[in-house]
Amino acid sequence: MEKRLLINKIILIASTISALIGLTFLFWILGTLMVKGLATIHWNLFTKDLVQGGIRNLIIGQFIMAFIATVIAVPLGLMAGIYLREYSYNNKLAMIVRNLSDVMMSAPSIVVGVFVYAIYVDKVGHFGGWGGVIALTIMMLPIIVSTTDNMLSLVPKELREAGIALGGSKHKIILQIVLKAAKVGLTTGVLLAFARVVGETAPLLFTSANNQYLTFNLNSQFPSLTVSIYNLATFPDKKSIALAWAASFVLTVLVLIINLTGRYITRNKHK
Amino acid sequence: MLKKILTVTAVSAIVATGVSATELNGRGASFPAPVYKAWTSAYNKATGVKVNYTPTGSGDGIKSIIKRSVDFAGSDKPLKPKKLAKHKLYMFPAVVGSIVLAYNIDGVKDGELKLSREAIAAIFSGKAKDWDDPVIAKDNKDLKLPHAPITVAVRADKSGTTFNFTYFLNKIDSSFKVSKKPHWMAPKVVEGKSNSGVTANIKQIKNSIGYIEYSYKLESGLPAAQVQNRAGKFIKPTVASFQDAAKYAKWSKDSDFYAVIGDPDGNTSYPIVAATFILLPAEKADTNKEVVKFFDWAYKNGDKTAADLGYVPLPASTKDEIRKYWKEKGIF
Amino acid sequence: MIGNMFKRFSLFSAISILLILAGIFVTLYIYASDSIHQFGWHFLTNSIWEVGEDDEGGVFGGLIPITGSILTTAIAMIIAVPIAMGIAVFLTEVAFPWLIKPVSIAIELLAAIPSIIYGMWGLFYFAPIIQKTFGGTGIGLLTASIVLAIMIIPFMSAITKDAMNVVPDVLKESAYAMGATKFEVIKDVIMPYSKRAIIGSVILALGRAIGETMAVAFLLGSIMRFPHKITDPTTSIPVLLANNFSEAQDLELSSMFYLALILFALSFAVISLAKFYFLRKD
Amino acid sequence: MNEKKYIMRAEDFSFTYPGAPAPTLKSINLPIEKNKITALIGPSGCGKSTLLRAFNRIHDLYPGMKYEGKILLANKDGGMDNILELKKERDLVRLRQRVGMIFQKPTPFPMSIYDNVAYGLKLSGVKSKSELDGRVETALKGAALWSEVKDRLKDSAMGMSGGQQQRLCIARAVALKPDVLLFDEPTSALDPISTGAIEELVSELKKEVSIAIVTHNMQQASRLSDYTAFMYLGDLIEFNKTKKIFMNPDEKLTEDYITGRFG
Repeated sequence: MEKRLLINKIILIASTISALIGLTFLFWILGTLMVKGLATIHWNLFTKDLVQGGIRNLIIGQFIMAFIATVIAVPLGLMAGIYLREYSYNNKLAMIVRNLSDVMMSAPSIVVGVFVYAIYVDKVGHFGGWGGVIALTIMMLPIIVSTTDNMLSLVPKELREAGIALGGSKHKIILQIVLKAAKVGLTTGVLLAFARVVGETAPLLFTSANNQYLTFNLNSQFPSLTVSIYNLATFPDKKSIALAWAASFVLTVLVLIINLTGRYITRNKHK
Repeated sequence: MLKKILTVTAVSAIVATGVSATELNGRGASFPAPVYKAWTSAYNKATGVKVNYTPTGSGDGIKSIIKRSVDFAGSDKPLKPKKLAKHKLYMFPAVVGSIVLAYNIDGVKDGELKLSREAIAAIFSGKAKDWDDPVIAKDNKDLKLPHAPITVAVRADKSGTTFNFTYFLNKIDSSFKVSKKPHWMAPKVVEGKSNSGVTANIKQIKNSIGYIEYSYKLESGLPAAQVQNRAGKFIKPTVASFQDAAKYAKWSKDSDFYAVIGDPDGNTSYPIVAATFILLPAEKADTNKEVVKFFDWAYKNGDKTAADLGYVPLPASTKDEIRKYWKEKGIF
Repeated sequence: MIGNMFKRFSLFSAISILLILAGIFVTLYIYASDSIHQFGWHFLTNSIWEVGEDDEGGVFGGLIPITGSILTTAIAMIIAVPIAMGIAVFLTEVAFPWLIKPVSIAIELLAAIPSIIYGMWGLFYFAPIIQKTFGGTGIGLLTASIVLAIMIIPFMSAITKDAMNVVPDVLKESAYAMGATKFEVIKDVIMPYSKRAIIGSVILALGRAIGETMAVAFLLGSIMRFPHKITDPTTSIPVLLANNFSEAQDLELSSMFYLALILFALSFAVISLAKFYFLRKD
Repeated sequence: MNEKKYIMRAEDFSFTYPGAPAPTLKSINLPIEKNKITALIGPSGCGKSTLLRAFNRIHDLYPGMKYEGKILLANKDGGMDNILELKKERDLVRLRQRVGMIFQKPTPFPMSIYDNVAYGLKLSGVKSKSELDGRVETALKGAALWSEVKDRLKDSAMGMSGGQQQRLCIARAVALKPDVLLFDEPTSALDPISTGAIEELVSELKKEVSIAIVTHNMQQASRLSDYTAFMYLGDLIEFNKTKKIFMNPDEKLTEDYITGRFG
């Protein structure tokens, strides 16, 4: 009896310690970023480009690539998810797509980078923003498919049946009723997917490479925060490292804000 | 929803294609990265032209230019005229730099450590394992060198800096192979990516030594050793001693400036100096003209910047020779 | 008419997933084929990675990065599994209700931090600590594995927690009603009940860990050598690709693609095992 | 009143769920007689399950519950202890070994039939294999399950039918030789035949243990129990011999409920 209770206590304490370890690292990393980031952050960083020691072009570049990737991946992923839930009646193809999409979601991002290098950089002959966009699209697509699939499965069957009973055609019911019913979940899913790809580095390393200047030309090398952090962090001078910290701080803050916004939207719905 | 997406797509497509100014992309050697960074920044201010140089290493630069994925490449390793012809490339030097042996030993300040040619060979071949090895201690009687294993910081990537450094090592001991990525025989080796990676490693690791470009030493404030030159003198790495060494370079446009300065003569020459080169794709006359314009501007306006960063500007005669070379190729 | 087009477009979108996946395999294989023809399976057992004279040809074997990948992943898993399980237990069974939400959000935020940030932090803050505590240079297997572990812990604990939450309350209550302690309920009821899902989540996290790049790119040392001590630097497939892919040419580049193919196949196999066998959606 | 007649007794017992504005149970007084079956009836939400769950403090798994008053449990010396005063985990574990519980749905653990029954015994410290074997057999026989499962004791309990699973859960609880068994609507998830078997089993069991049972099924209460308590909206409206409650209740409310006028 005493031994049982002792073991019980030890295990419960150990689990609490595990949680503390997790939290310690979170606050350690965030704390470091805060200290380093706030020490280096300055208004000029947001008005100057990398070539003049700022990060304006990096933020813009990162978001443009992630944004265009979203614009491509969302309709495609949404439609794929619609196929899985609404049209496939869970046939074999749907099961294969569903499972492989899940597998793709966990595929190593560096491999996606290597793949896009082969199909884009090697073919067109130079690094370019489109390469980054393609890579991020590939990263994002399975997340959107999975979100759509899950969210549509939560929409009650009766809603669709009621629509059909009123004489609506199937695609109209999907667009006007089912998607609307799943709107909040889908929005959250898109935001979380965006938050995930906007922080990616590996798919950009040898696709969009980097650019010291502000550019909107996706055919040229494209600036990004993440690749710049990767380059700057190993520079010898304090200025470059400070810039890397500033970029890390901004990136993390933006990613966490988007992430929390997504969570906030769902939470409010469930209330 | 669909409407929104369409609008957004249209807007982003316009944004993506609408703006486009002259932009030149370069990649390669990290050795001259600090001076290129300064030059591109100043050139951009002066002309609005965007020159984008990504320091990734000479190996990456050579590959990128062969594949034509950039407008120009930087390489610390000169390519032989035969290879240039094979890949249809032009080549010319941009600036001269030097390689220093930077270290991290408690209590040993900048320039205090003296390394003989013999000692350098012993450290990088692994024959000298500890800092108090007689071959090192012999020339450093007034220093207290620790009895601690030497960690050698080298490059993880193929590098022109490594090429130039092994070129020097080969001059003092022919068992060293000249290579952009040799097999280091020392017992404790730590590899870092590009000059900055090696610099960061030396900074972090006690009792380490490594070869880095002088400007990286200046920026990082790491101490660097006096190195024994061909004439047997211990020379501190300074811009003056580099300039003395650079005088011994022999460049000619007829061999696409192929030359390695290597271990130069002269009593006051610092022995590990090297030029860094620019590679251009022969068939792209239009962009080449833009690249050449940039370097012409840099030759005219960038000498002081280069010297401040610890590089040696090219002698005026060499610059004229390069301009002749450009004219011959029809890109100037 | 429109309905039909809509349906076709949705089918096309679904198939595009398969096309992309097949495209990745085929492309990697085509680009790797030079190396595959030259080295075949021997590539997996050969530890030499050397470029030939004048950058042409050479001998390439993937044993060192493959070993490095396996070692970093294994060590990371050894560290991460107990902690992730602990966190999941804490969040499902131990914590006060008012603590559960903030703690789970915090842990999930840890998962949202981009991996390059882990790399930055690891390089400047964690590596020096490891160097002081364990010796070595601070850059090596141990540092990389610990940071990798921190990266996968939130992911693993989140799925484990979900799996544990599925256990019906009444089942737990009936164990308590027999006089079981919390630990006994966890060990005898919760764990066996959600065993498959927990194993699945562990394997899924393993699949993630094998492919994780940026968190370890700075920290593993990126050096083509077998580690002899746990603090020694080495390299892994993702780290080698991140640091050296862009400079490789010809046969070396093809060998890099070979490694990417191996990494992709490996993670594909691991993730499929987790998804199809342990976490099957019925 | 003869104290020794009772195994448990709630005295002025009130109970409040965390965050609830008012108590769910208000000043309940209810005795559980030894070797008798006490049924708790009342419409949904009246608090009968809440009361039952207080008897072995299973509520304590979730924090923030508020108990007031007393719940007494007979001890070996013939006195009664207030179980609401127990604080240590050790004492709660002991309490639950003495006051077992059977739930609405069968809750076989994800292990073999044998291990299910032996589980509580092992927890309580029984180590000897032969003793375990003996007590598992006795418990399964007691639950009228032995003949059905004796050849597949090592099979997973998840493969049994619902009725069998519920009898297994009873066997599992009985194996510990508890003083009191609490049944929380034990047959509501079962078919009529299984229900009959369980009811038979429960009436057999009262020879050995005292029983409290929550049920929605009026006939079940009248068939099985010796005493019946009718609860409504957190109050104990009426408690008496089952016959009295069903034939001639004192309260109008009880009569209305039993005759099906609401509920």
